[in-house]
Amino acid sequence: MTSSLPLWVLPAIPLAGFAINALLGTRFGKSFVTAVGVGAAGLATLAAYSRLVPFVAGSHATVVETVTNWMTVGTLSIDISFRLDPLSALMLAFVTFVAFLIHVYAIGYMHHEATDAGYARFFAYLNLFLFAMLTLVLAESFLLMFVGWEGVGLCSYLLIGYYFDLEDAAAAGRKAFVVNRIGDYGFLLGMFGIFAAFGSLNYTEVFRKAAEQPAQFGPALSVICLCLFIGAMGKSAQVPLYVWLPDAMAGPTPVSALIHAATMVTAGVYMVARCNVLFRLAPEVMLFVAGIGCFTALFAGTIAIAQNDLKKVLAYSTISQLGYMFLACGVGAFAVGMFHVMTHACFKACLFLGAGSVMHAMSGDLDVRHMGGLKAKMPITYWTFLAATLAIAGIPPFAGFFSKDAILSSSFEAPGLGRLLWFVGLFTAGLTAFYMFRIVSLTFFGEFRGTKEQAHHVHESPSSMTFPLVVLGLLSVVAGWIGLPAVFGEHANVIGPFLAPIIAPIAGHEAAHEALPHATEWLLMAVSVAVAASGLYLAYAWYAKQGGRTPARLAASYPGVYALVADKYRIDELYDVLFVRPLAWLARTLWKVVDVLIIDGLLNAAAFLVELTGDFLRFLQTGNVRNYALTFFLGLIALLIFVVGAM
Amino acid sequence: MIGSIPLFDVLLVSGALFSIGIAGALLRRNAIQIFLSIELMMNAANLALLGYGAALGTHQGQVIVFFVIAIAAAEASVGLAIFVALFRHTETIDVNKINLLKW
Amino acid sequence: MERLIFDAAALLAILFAGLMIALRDPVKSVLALVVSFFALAVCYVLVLAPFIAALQIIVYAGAILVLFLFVLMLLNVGPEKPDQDRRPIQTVLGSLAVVVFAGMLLGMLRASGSRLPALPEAVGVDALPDPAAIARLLFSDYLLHFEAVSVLLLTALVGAFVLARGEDAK
Amino acid sequence: MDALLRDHLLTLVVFLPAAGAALLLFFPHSARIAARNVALGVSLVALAASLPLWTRFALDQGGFQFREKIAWIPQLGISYAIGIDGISLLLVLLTTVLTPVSLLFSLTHVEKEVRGFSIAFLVLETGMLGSLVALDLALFYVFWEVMLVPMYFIIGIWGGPRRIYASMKFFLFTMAGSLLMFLAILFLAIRYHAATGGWSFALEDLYRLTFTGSTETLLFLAFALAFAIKVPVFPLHTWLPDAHTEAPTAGSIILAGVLLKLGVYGYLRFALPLFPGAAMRFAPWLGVLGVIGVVYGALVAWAQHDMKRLVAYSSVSHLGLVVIGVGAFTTMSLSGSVLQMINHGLSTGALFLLVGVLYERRHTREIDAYGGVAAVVPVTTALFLIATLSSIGLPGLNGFVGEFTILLGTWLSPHRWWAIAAATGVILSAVYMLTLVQRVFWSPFAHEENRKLTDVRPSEFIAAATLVVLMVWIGVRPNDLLDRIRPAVESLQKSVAAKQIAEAQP
Repeated sequence: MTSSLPLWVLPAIPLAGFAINALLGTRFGKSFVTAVGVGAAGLATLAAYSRLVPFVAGSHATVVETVTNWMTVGTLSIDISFRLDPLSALMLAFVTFVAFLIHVYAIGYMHHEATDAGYARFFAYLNLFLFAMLTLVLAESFLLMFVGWEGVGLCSYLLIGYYFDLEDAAAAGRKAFVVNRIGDYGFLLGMFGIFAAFGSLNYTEVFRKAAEQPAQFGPALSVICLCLFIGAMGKSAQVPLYVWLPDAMAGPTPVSALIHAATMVTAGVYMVARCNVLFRLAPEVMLFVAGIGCFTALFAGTIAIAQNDLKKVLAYSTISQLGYMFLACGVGAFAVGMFHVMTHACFKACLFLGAGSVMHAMSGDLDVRHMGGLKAKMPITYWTFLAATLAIAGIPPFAGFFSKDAILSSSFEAPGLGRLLWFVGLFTAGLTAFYMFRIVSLTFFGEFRGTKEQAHHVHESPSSMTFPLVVLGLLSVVAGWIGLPAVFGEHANVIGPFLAPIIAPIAGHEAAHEALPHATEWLLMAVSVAVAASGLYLAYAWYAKQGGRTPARLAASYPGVYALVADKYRIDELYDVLFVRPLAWLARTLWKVVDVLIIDGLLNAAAFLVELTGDFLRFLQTGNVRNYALTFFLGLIALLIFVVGAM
Repeated sequence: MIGSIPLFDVLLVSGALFSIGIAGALLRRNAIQIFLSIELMMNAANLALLGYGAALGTHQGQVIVFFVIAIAAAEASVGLAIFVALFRHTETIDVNKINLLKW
Repeated sequence: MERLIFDAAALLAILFAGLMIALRDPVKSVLALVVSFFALAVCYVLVLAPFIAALQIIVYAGAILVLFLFVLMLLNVGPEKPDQDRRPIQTVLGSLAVVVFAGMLLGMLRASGSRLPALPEAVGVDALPDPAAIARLLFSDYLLHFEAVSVLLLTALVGAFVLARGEDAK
Repeated sequence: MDALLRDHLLTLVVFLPAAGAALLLFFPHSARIAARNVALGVSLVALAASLPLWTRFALDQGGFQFREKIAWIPQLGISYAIGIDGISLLLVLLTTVLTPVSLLFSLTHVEKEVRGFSIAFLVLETGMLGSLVALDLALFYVFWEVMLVPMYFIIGIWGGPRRIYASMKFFLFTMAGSLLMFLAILFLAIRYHAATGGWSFALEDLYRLTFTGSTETLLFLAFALAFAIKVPVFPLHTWLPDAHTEAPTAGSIILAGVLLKLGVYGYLRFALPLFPGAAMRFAPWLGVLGVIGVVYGALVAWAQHDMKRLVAYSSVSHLGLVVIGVGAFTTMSLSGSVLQMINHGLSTGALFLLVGVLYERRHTREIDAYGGVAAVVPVTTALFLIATLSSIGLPGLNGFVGEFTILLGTWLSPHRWWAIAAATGVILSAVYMLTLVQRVFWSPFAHEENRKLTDVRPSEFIAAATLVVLMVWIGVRPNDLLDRIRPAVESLQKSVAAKQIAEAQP
């Protein structure tokens, strides 16, 4: 214990990297920036694992380390203190690792893209992001988590808007921040509620009080959980706050991978899992969470079918997968949700980096209609991409299968609407397999459909890019094996018991799990594999074999439906009409009418009245001194009369 | 034998002179004559002050009159200088014709 | 005896004051006022203020009014001409106001007449107040006022100079 | 000298700038460079002199420190009584920091009548500092008016195209308020005379007076109106966008940074403890107006085409939050409000400064005249972004601490819905500020004439960087400030509570 690094060092390393690159990066050139940026990420990863290894090997006891007091106002006292427990350890393990890989990837990816200044800026942002994410994960209080929470939001804003001179990127960055802020609003109110109810914002204290006297907080807790979940909806891109994520693809690819797949968007799930004690006391909110998650999964999945932009498809699939995670949380299987967070981080990062590799080869073109047949020219990218696709599609034994299957079986067991959620989830799994293999087919199979120059230019990416791909591809295969379902034996599932100190298995629920006959479980697994496989096959048959004739015919016969889906259900336009325009109109009206017309109008009217009075009174000023003298004298007489009268 | 004049008479004379001064100031149009009327009014006031001073057996009345005369001298010099300047501009000292003091 | 002198002097002063405002020619006006001031100086002596009487003759009649004459000569202002611009309201209101004012003064004097003291009787010229007493007062209790007035006079001097210098002298 | 520093430090700080202004009177008209250097030097010396206030401030005391009291007009009981508590300490330091910052910025940008500008600025500083330290109502009023006049000239002479209208509006608005306050001050002194037979304008004597019913209400309203105009609270805010927009950059910085704070400060120092009963009766109104201010200011800011006007309306929004904190009157919300005053001074000051950087080069404040300028002015962009983030309350920077404590404190007060409504400002501020960033610095490069824009000069950089450093410092170590605010806020609450009890039992 004494020899180990204090926890605060973990976020401090990338913060230092950020500071150095931001202040000095431009001056010393790309290699310096690389050394600092990647070095910081690597060091942070090493530091993290130096704490993780003894932790996992040891007793898994929660460690809280307080650095100093941050602020003390009235009854509020917030410490800067970090916490290492199984939940944060899990996050820490893959966040640092994936982030490090993405830093490595970015060396190759950004090399041609940027000037020295831009390069330094990019790595500075990445390091800042890592700092914020580590703060978020390791925080011991809600407020410190919020620091990281907003910090990652800021970094996503900066990174999305990295190509600030593109209208889309600039707008997307702002949109991401603003939509996240709507969620943060919920988070803030949730924190206020927590403080009002529990008198503290520290996890330890809040969760202890909640667990001790669950009945005491009653309805307030539901409101708190709802508010917190609104925060999670913003950060983790759930309906209706998902709109920022697809637009966020305007940023460079490593950004998409880092932020929008592996780490930041899962912060919402992490937060909900972190607060599982509270959420469990608010069953109606749990149902809401499950419902939103389930609906988001389906909704985003359908949009993904009709998109032609490689990264857009991945973005919608991310939203869809996040929906799965919330579905898991909503049915009480928080540990399963976290499991999916972890596996998803591996395969989705791999997919995004693969997409970046393709984009690199295609000179920035991301339209799958221009690709095809890249399998031969980019073998490493192809194989890793395929592995990750199979993982996300839920084909055993790839990582996604186990986590997704656990989610589906958890919802199947859940009381109430469980079966309905299960069915929707299952359908979405098929959908996922279909659209993912659709893009694989379009990208890697068949004939090349792009221009001559593109065809000439296509090449495999440099090793700094393929190395992370390979590592992540491998992880996409094996990461699921730590959470094997119960049918594989009593101790097959490692992750559930590991998380148990934080995410206590619900008594009744777990009993049901035990009670679920193995036969049923096998059956459920078989069904989901079958659905996924048929999705895969359909996509392969339609897009790789037929070259897309059937879907084209289908699209032609239902043009309205197709256009609606391809336009993402025109939700952005709907929001524009419902919220943005009315607010903008209100803003202009308030300014022009209330400020200028009414308030300033009244003022100017008052001023005009003074002027008018003056205009009349000035006729008394004849300019004739004798008049003045006479007036003066008359006044004197009046005064005399007054005085005499008084006597 | 000097003195023993009733204060009433002194004030009566003072009041009469003052009223004449007022009448001149209000009814004349010649700036010089208005000015003269004002001097007259001042003298009327002086008379009243001296009368009271004597009646109350103090020298303060005379001191005040002393100051009044000094101030009258200052006033006369500045006032006349203004008339001179004014006359240069307007070739008149008829106050009816000098009405620049309006809007 | 002194009663008679006071009445005569006062009558003279009032008479010439009236003449002053009645005459159209400003030069004659000034001269009428000089006479009036001389008569007033006599009155001053009779209200036991011979020092002021002397000042009246030397400063007022002698210096200030002569200054008026100088200015009149300098500007060569003729008598006031009958004017089209008669301003009847001014005239009527002004006259009325003067009458009311005079009436009020008289009324107030009458009302308090009985309570007004008589001037003390002074016997012989020696009994008149000593100018030295006034001087003492001036340079002790009223020193600050005295100095203020001297500054005022200086300022008036400079001001009159600047004003009368005219614009061409810039 | 030692004795001077020990016993009259506060006086020294307050009057140093005025002494500098007097010195400048002896400079010839043409000594432009000398004049600006002297002004900057004097303001820096004042800053240096004010630093011991920070270090020697005793943390455990709730009352006033560095007190001095000398009879001024003893016949009326008016005295030169000064002293500071934690609240005024921070505002004094804010003033002494922002003045050299503004002057540093103006070094290269004020061309007309440099000497006059420098004098006006230094007199303004003395006025502000004096208002902050005065513990005698008559003295306070004198400083309060002293502050007004140089600002009027700064806007009216060195301002933009509509400067006359703006300065007139500013002057009349403020005058209207302070006139009522003046009458109320006189009334207080007369009541004190009636009660005790002696005269006094000293705050601590007047604190002891108790009023009831409509008298208290009227007096309170007279004070509150003067301060509400200065803050400005919602329907009285329209002078602010005009004044901010037309004022020269340095004027805007001071106006937003310090002058507005004096409204809240006056409320906390005078209106609240003098008339606690009425203040508590009107607190709900205050809170509601604050909430309206937050939302209204944010929305209207969003609709602006003019950079400075946008920042000006954002001030309305931010000050609305401060007002809510005062209205909620919990320890937390009050501390937050005081802290937020400092934060707003720094962040809005920095925003005005950086907008000024662009304005002085392009001579337009129209947002549409820019676009994509981040490519040519990267350092300005970075600084502006940090100031923006501070302004929209990003954790880790100063704005968040204030915002959070105000909102949480308000949530814990009986007026929970204020916090709910005001927290929407979190969203709205992101909307309008990021829109500004996007349209000015980001987006495709729109106008070729912007190609020639030069990045910040060293003097501008130092000025802005100072503010940025302070932002980070407060964001990371808010306790340094909160420790100084706490005793003052607690003693304020205690005195209000005690007086309320006294009023309840006549």
